Amino acid sequence: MRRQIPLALCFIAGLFMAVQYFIPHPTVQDTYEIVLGWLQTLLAFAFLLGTVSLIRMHFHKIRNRADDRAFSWVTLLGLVSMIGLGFLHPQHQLPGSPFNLMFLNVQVPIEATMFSLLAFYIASAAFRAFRARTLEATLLLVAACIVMLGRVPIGDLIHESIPAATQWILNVPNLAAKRGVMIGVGLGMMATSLKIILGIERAWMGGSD
Amino acid sequence: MGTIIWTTIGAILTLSVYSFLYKDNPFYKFAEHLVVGISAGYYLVIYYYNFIDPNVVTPVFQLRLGDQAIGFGSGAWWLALIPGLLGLLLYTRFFPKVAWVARWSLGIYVGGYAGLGLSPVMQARVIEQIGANALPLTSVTNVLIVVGLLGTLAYFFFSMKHKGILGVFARTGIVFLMVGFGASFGYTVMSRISLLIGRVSFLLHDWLHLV
Amino acid sequence: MNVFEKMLSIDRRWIFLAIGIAVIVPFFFPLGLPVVVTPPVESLYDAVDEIHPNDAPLLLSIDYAPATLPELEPMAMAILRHAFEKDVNVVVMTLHPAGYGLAERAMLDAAEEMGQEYGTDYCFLGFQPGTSAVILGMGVNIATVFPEDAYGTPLAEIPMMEGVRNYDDIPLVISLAGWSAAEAWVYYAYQPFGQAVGAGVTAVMATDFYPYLSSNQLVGLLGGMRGAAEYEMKIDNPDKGVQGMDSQSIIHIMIIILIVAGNIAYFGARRRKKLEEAEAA
Amino acid sequence: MKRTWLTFLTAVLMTVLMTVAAVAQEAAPVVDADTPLEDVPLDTVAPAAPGALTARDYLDSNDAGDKIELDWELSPDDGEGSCDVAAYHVWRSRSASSPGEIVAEVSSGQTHYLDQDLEPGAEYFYSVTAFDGTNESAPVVCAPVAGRVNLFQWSRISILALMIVFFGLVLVFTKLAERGDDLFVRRIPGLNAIEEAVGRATEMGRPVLYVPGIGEIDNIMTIASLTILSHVAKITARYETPLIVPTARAVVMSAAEEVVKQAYTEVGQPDAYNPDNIRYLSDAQFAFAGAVNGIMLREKPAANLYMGAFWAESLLLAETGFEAGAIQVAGTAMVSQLPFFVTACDFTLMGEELYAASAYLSREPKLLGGLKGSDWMKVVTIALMALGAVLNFMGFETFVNWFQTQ
Repeated sequence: MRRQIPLALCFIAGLFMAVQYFIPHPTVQDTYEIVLGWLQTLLAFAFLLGTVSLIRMHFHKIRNRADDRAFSWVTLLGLVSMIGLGFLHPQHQLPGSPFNLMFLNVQVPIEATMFSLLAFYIASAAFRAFRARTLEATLLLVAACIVMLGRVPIGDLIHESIPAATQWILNVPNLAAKRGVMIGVGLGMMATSLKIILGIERAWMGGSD
Repeated sequence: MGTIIWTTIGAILTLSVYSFLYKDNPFYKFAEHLVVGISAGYYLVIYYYNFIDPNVVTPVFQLRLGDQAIGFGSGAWWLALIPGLLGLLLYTRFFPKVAWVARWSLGIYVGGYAGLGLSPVMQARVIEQIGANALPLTSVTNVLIVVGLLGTLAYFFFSMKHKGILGVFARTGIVFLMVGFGASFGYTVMSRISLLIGRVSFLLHDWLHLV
Repeated sequence: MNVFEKMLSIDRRWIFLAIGIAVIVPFFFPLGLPVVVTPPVESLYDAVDEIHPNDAPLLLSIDYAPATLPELEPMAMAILRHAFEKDVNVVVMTLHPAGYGLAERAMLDAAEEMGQEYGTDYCFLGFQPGTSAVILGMGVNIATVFPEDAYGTPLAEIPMMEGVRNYDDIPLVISLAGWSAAEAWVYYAYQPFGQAVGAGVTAVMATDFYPYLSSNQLVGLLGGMRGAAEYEMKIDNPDKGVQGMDSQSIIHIMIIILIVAGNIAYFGARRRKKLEEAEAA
Repeated sequence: MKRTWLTFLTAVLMTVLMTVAAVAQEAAPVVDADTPLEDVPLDTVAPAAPGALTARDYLDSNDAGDKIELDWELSPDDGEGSCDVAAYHVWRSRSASSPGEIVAEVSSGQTHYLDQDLEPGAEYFYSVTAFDGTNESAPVVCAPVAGRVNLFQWSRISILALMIVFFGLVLVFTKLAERGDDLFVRRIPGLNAIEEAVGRATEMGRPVLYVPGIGEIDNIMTIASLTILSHVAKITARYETPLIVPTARAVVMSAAEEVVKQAYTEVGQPDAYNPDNIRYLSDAQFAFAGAVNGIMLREKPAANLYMGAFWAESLLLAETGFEAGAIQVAGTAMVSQLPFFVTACDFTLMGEELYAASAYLSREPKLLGGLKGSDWMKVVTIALMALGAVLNFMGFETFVNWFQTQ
């Protein structure tokens, strides 16, 4: 019951989704669309599960009077206000609705700024980690420098062949390496998928009982 | 007026995140915790209206009330109960005694996506590559691409020790890999810096109107 | 501690500060680095330039979301300014739900700046969900997909839309997108209807779009902030794109200097250490 | 039969006439663009008929047998010659005796039409004519066709074929492994790095941080990561070092809980397991990254392991981790993030090494079979590429085209 049924369901679902790709028959394709809808709905339920975990965690912190419990309140208030605005305002997705304004002026700036922190981290990584210690490391940093120069106006100014060299690096060595990695990764993915469907790989089930 | 207030809120939050570059501080913690809450709420609403409502709630309730079906359309109303039921099973994990029931839904989910991925991966990552790499060795470029590809594949060959001819190829593969990584690094830098420029422009132009 | 070791142990916050300054300074003191205009940008510019003034409109689909705004908004502004300057009518729309406010903002800013009038010189159709269906539908009849503009006026009552029925009456479509929308325009407007399509995409995406250009499925292409900068140079109106190029150039050079400096410090310190060890021995 | 010949002869005659006319016009002085319309003589000559027409059942991914695909050759007057084709008319009929009705007008230069919403299994007769705006050419006809409901997507046969080969290899090696054959797999260098990192954290008395990426449980990298997590958890359980696992997906979190609890039990340290250390932080990418950065600076783990699917947050994590002084080992198959991990971390499992590591660590012979199968599939792939190159070079492009499927 505890292991056999989930493994059987996994096998059936996996087999059907793999095989439907080759069968254009309407019955199969219509079933496929229904099952795909189920999978997407499951994803949404799994997301709600995360929200429940989040609420539990912060309640826990507040109840245990953890040091930074004030920030747990911030999280919970943010969550509750977004849910409230989303469900109470019938046209929450329209521009200018409070839900949308919160999204655009609170969530978007914070996430975009966190994303842009990368520019700073790239610079510090360049200083401390790009060391020409070995031939491989030297190649990496030389290629990075050429491509960086070839993509901005100053590259044209330094030497006219830099943009061309950039294009060559992207189209020849970069292409060859990317394709090799892609084939390897693709095979690894397929082998793992097959093992999941056949019930050989069971990491997703967690424990053993 | 409303716009100014919203822009100022956005600007203060932007600066709070940047303050992390100096060191961890309450302003950053505030922004960090706020975005966790806000985004959880945002996605909850979006997921509900885009998946749960059209796939479960609407078909079940509307059809039972005798209205036109939406969502699955052709399916019977009880078909729409299945994803709802499977979804609810996931919540058994909060009750340790029956937590294992959640695996039923997980099995369908994991198995379904594993099966769904197989053929597209085979097509995009293997078959199309065969077509693209069946290159006659008639130009330096083609020779380099083929050598690079063979080298990279040799590097990812696990069944033999990297010695002899395989070792030579694997070494070549590493060379190509590193040049490729350098190139990705270089061109990703450009996009990331554009983002930073965008944020600075938001602060200086949209908020302070300095430039 | 010698100079190399000092360099190596530098607090990385100095580096952050330097990057911050390098981004901000060009906003106030532009360097005006020459931006060379490349053929894909040139041909998009020409395509817009050839549209007859006050006649069949340019359709500008502003399909970007906030995340890719810094790279793509300068393109929208440059194209709108170019069109308005030449008195070319413009129809603006969006295929991205989050693009509504962004598209409207770019359009209104440019129109105000160039003294254009809503309804006779430009109009805004707003957002419709269902990317491919929208594009295909517009090929048959725009008014069935967008019966009214974004503000509720029926299309028939908008003066500039008189005689504009479908792609036959639109000389050029330009899509600005950080996702697959630009490809969708190629697949669903160019291929079935032969509609001329141009695109503006992010720097990371641009490499994937070159094949469309060489097979003439796209009339022109703007890639990343650099593409926007080139277009701004063409219309002689350097703005955020060109400004961005200054910051972009400076930071790229700074990163390269950091790499070199890091290596000098590392090898210098290592050599010094070896020498000291040799002396001690 | 007679009619076809007649059409053909007319077509040839017309083509010759048109060519002569075209040449004559070319030689004549260029007509000014604003010549009045009245000067153009009324067009009474029909264009030449289009060339051979073929009609066949169309196979798409949801095939109800209601579509038929038509292809014809351009009329000699289309583009070349006198340019006298404005459009092609597609005619459809249920009987051979009448041409039926026009179902489509296809613009000149096109040679393809897809007829939809037909009755599956019914026979249809098609013909195509060239049309110059006033006159219709003689029709070109083809054999009757019927739409069929297909059971197999023939255009995807090459995918199926290679899949059978690959899965065959995987299963054969898995069987060999189960039978006890010793399958050699070289040691993956990154694995030592993981053990060293955990060892150092123990010496320093500080926790180990394990980030299983931000992929969902259906992401194959996440699955591989969970296997590696089980291995890491066993080491930390033995050393009694705290193990913090932040996750971005609730389902991954519950799987991680199970995996870690199980590992602690297997090593005989069930009491050392602390459920508070397996945490769900946020589904949003940068909110998650921000929160993990917070953990690194506030709880000061001495070893950071990043294994799984990562996007742009990779460098945010790795640089903050470096600043916090942790030893870092990463592993991902996300090609775009590898450069950042390679530069910022002490060791990186690249691409397929992530899957290989999980198979290697589990030490289960059954999982090694997949690795072996992948290796030999690489050899097959290379052989196919080489064969394709040779055949292409010799002019046989069918082989390579066979792989270009949709």
